[in-house]
Amino acid sequence: MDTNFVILTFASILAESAPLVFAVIGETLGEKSGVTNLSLDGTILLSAMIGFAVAFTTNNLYLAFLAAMLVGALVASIVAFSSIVLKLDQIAVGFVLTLLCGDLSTFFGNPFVRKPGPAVPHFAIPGLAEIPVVGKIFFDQNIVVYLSVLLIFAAWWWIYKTRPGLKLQGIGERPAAAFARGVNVNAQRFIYTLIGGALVGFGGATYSLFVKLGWSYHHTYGIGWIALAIVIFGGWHPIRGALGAYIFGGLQSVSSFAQSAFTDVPTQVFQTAPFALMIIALLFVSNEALDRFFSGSPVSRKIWNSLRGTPPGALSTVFEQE
Amino acid sequence: MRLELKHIHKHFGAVHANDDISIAVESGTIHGLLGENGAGKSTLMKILSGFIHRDAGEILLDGRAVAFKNPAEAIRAGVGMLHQDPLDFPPLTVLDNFLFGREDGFMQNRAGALADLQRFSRQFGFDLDPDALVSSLTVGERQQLEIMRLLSLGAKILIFDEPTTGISLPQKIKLFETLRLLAKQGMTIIFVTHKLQDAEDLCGKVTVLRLGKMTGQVTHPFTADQLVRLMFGQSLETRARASVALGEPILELRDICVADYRLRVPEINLQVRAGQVIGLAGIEGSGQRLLLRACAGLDQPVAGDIWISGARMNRQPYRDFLERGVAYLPAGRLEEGLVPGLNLTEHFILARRSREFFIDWRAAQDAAQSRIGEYSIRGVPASRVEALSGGNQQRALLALLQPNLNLILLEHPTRGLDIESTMWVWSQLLARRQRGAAIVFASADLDEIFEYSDRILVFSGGRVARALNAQETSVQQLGELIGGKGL
Amino acid sequence: MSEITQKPVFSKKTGFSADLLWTMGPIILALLLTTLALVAIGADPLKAYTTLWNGAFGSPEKLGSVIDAWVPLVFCSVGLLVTFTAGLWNIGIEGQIVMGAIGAAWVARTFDLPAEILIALMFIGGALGGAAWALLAGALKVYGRVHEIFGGLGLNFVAMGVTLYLIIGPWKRAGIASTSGTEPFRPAAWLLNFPGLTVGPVEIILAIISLALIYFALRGTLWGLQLKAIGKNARSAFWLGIPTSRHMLGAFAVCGVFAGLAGAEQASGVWARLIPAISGGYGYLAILVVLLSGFRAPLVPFVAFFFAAVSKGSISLPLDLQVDSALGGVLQGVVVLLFVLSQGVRAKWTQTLSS
Amino acid sequence: APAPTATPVAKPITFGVVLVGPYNDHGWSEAHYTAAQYVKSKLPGSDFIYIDKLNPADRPGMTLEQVVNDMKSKGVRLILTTSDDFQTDTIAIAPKFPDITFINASGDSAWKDGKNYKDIKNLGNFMGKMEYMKMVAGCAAALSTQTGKMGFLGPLINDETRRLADAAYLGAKYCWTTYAKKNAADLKFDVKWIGFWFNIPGVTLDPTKVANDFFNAGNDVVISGIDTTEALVVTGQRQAKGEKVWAVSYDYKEGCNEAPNACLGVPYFNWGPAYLKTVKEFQAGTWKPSWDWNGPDWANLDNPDTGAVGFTFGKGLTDANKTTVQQFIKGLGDGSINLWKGPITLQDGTVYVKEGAVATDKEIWYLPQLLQGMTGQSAPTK
Ligand SMILES: Nc1ncnc2c1ncn2[C@@H]1O[C@H](COP(=O)(O)OP(=O)(O)OP(=O)(O)O)[C@@H](O)[C@H]1O
Ligand SMILES: Nc1ncnc2c1ncn2[C@@H]1O[C@H](COP(=O)(O)OP(=O)(O)OP(=O)(O)O)[C@@H](O)[C@H]1O
Ligand SMILES: [Mg+2]
Ligand SMILES: [Mg+2]
Repeated sequence: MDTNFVILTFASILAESAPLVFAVIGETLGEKSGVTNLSLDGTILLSAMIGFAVAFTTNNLYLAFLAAMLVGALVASIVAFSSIVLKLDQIAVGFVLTLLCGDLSTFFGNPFVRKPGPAVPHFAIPGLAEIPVVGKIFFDQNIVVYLSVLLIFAAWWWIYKTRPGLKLQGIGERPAAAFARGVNVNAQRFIYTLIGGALVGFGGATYSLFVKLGWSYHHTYGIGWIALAIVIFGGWHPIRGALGAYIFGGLQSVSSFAQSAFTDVPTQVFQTAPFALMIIALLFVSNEALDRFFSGSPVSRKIWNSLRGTPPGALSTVFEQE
Repeated sequence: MRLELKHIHKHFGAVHANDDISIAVESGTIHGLLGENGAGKSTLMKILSGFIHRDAGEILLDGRAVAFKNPAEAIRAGVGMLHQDPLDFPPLTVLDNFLFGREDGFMQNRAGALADLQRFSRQFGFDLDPDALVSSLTVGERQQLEIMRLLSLGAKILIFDEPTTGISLPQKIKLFETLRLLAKQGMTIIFVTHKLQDAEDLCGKVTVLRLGKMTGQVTHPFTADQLVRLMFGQSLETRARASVALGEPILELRDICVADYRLRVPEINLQVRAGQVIGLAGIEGSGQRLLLRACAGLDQPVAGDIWISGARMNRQPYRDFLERGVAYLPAGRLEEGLVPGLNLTEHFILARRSREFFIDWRAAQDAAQSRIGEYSIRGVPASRVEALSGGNQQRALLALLQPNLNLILLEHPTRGLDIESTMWVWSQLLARRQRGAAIVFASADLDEIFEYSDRILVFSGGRVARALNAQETSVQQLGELIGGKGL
Repeated sequence: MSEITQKPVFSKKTGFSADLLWTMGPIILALLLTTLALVAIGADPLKAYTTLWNGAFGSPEKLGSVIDAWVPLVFCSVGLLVTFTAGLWNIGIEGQIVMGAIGAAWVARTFDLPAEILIALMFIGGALGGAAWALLAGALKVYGRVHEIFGGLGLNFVAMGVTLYLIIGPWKRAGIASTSGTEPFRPAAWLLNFPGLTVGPVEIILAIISLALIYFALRGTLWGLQLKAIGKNARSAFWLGIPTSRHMLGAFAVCGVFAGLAGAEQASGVWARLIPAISGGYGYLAILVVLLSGFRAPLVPFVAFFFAAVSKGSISLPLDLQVDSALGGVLQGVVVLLFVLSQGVRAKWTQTLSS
Repeated sequence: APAPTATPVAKPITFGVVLVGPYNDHGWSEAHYTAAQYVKSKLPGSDFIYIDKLNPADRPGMTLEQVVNDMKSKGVRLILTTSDDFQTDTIAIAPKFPDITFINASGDSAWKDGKNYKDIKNLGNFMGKMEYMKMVAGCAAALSTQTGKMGFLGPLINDETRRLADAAYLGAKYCWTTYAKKNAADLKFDVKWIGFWFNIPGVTLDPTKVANDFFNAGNDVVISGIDTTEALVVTGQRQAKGEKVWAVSYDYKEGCNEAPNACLGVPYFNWGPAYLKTVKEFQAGTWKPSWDWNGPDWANLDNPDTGAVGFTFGKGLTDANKTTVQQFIKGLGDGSINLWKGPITLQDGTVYVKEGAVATDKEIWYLPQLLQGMTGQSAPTK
């Protein structure tokens, strides 16, 4: 393997993981506020389809991304409404939406299958792109990729550095306490779920307008579930979540190289590998024995907890003001 | 700030939780609010602090009428409340908690908050690490943090809802010092409790509630007897106890060590004989629950041996404990005892020892009906348990116990119950004791411990004192042990 | 994650007409919405619905194919009733169907026996395959604390990988290695169909027996009541002396058995070989069926029939009208979504009325 | 008013077409769909109905038999099942529907000399000799590559796909050595299989991803062998970034449209004539089962009414190279170039066709491995 190949592969992973990053950060924000939006797989499909359809008909990428975000927010609003207002099971609603949005994308996406449409244009950042190695990986991409990287740090900054971010942590951990401090818990949850959904939608459009350009049936099937698992893997932390997305992207690259390296093994086995690894990763982050082991001393417990990440204390629960 | 509550009313369905309550508190004083369980103390304070809305009445601050939509408004107006279980964010740091709710700009003003925190800490002599997680603090320390937070937000009236329940004696002394200091600085303090001693020590004036009504107001100096009469209508007498001949040893603990992730209590030795009642005293969370669960087979002790009726039970499954006539009554009735969504009949079937595979619903319903009568549960066989009142839930739990038990372990058996229910629960337990059961119970209520225990095991600061003979122990002694003195 | 809301569909207090309103409302609204969708793509809604109807009931063969879909839906729904009762989201059911099919395929490929015995063995093999895979998800949940949604989902993809591995690996067809499937089983391994139809008596009877069995087991046995207790509050159930871990694993296993039966039926009765995606998506669809049934066994066969008819009927849409058959899925999804939402609205409604 | 014609109007006929992918996939399935429309326009009174996406991922639980039943109920008596994926089912179903005539495109069950011959009265096969157009594709790729490295994006591994990959390699090697005058050993030809005819997320490798990986690894031409157009789309994206990369599309005459400038050309199927012939024979009652392996019309590759396969030149091919490729085509057509002439050596080193011999149809159809000089898997497992 020559260095150029390695550099290009890293650049590819960064680019191809961009939609996953949007989805993971979006879901992380929603879950941090206490609402699980399980519909991701369907939302991504539907927003990818709408994004492409709008781009195809209007030739306007801004409109396309906007439409995709609206779709994501709309689906999320159903989840938010049903859990916050109607106090329904978030999982049931999310699951139904997963299937429904998938079918909607097929039904309405029919006229757009395999049509050539506009794509997010490549945009090398002048100057920076010429830096050896780093330039090629980070600055020879397009706006959407830059945004995905910016989003990671913006989300981190928002959650851990700003006052609204502190509130966000609070409403997910202990809504009653946040309420006592003047936070309108349910309104905030609604907003974050919508923003999260919009980001997921943006991720969907990133597929159909860049990473997997165009639209076809079940264009992004399965990726939403991966995103949900990565949120857990990332311990509800945007930077670790993004890392999870990049690791997944890397795994996919490995599986296409592995075909040449392990000629005895059917290719589909490698395609399955990320899912098996997902289980193993979840097993690792939620393992009781490891938990006990590291809880022995306060120091190791602190390290372990920061490594593992704990779910927001009030995740998937309903907040009712007395 | 001068506070006046005038003719406050609050209904919860049929319950008239606050019935025409009027209180006036001058600034710079500590006002006590006393009452038995369910008297309406918390309700009144929640109304004052904006958590719930009154049905009728007036709240005046310095003569100005106010109506708070939510707690944040109350704080802005200068009213802050400290809850019994501090309403904070355990997974966040001390500084984050302190910051939360301060409205000064978009970014987190950490430097400013830190300076504030340190200023208050110096003022009261508190010592909190700003970067520590709140989950690693004691309840006392969390109260300190809340006090500083509310003061930093400009609170002039501070409400303390039973602040002494979960803290150690030194912490209590520290808290009282702080409260006096606050009063001296002109704060208005309302101190909710049902501990007579605390009220005597601290409050210049005390209002007593009973069943939602105000039964009286007394000013310093007052006597405990006065208060008791106002709280219960008459002064309580301890009834003479029927003596029971002690039988075989039922439970033996040899060098047991129980632990969870934050607490470790080593070297517990105890022998309990049939007919004996052991009270576990101590601040809540000092290991009583861990010990009860270990004895019930629900948790494994870290070290030592548990013997039940002559059999070593280490690492035996929970169901073997059940087989041996061990029963455990948890404190969280709907969380770890009853199954919300199932009705009484279904509970009785599930608790049955005989495990017939097919259910005869008609017979089960009849059996449930008679059990409901026997335990005077207010409900029908088809009542879902979550629809029962707390006292009736406790009755239902008792009704689920097998008839012939050797060892009954109870956690706060009468918490939240009224006097009548409390008496009834104990009459049931004492009857079982007559039949040869041994009883081990934990309670936060020292009176209950004194009244019913033969021996008392005191938990404090990660240690357990040698079992005391209840007859030979004074309240003073016990209080000191709980507070960590002489252990 | 939150508990499953198991609100009864019909409450005793309110009248039958109110129940009817709250049940029909979502269905009518769903039809309205799908009509809108049809108008949006420029199709004639009336024609579409007639096509859908004729596609499902237009001929005996078509009715047969509806029942063909009804059978695996009922098997899976029956299994899911058990896991839902125990409070478990067995999304891994798709993989369990696949493993059932693999189990049945292994039997069919390994033994050369008379049809009756071979098919019985295939169903047993399928049941075991499904149960084993379900137990894996259960063990991940009970011992590994991996939420069953993610454990099950991951295992679905792994099961798919295993199928593909078998089809293009050890079980590949002589000369060809295509993902389209293994060599067809020997005829003794084929389920008997009614003449001219694609469905036969064995699987229908088996499905009905399964449904009845589980209905009575959940209603009339201690096991069913214990599962219910676990589903509503596992801690309390454990306190009551119910072996919660064992029961949860048991619930997974039972669901796996029925999913496995569905898989065996697909392998033997529909495809006569192992193909990728042999689950047919019936597992996911069955989750919707159970949700729409309000977790009530007696409603399952009817809801399953509705779903089967929509699924099979919608295939005529592209043939006759060039309308994408995903309309069927849209209709199913919208109905369930609106039904679930209407339950919430109804609860809120009665709450406001009473206070 | 329709012009009076000499031939009497035949009685109306509706035939059925079963597509494995979407009818609008710009690839394999669309090529079939186009052929059906060709028949409709050429044969008055004829019409067709079709079902697309008939595969377990897109239409879970839907069997070919149900579709056949459905079509039968609409009066259809001639059904074309247009994928290798349908061969097994078509063989199984045909005997159950003796009154319906089946054609399985790309199958070999009606080939008396073939390995999979089944004597079924109502089942025939046809297929185009795509290998020649793949040779042309390989040639165009070899002439265009700057790095000497090209990737072949394969679907699943079977006789047909090996045959086509090998043909592409033979064409590439020939043009690389003969026209570009370079050393055969310097030509790198890497084959990666995604696992199915088109992308099924979670089941197959993602062709978008594989195409990108090809380019990352230094290949500058990707030859697509799958039913859909991901390779071309990716190439277009990378070209827009300024990279010097190209793709050869597959299956569908208009297959260059999604990224014209990145496209060297499309070897495509022109199923129309075969469809028309079959429908006419069926109508006339003269249809008999046969296995037709139809070649190109060398005189005019793009004649829609004649050859079974063709090649559309793409804008990505330089004029000079286009001329060379045309020269190559001419050679193939007049027999002066025969790439099936030995020696042909398999990947594992065994000589498949001896020096001087020419591979038979059977040898070509059932090519067991990739060829020496190509890298990639020859068989799914050993
Ligand atoms: N949110 C509520 N809904 C219904 N009833 C309530 C609610 N809160 C309190 N109550 C009822 O109001 C009465 C007064 O309760 P409150 O909590 O004020 O008592 P308390 O004096 O604080 O008792 P304790 O000493 O046990 O804390 C009780 O009967 C209680 O059951
Ligand atoms: N609600 C609970 N509270 C406390 N501990 C629990 C609870 N549920 C399960 N456990 C713990 O999990 C462990 C396994 O639970 P469980 O006994 O249900 O196992 P089982 O397999 O059904 O029983 P056995 O193995 O004895 O047949 C027990 O040791 C118990 O301590
Ligand atoms: Mg209270
Ligand atoms: Mg066990």
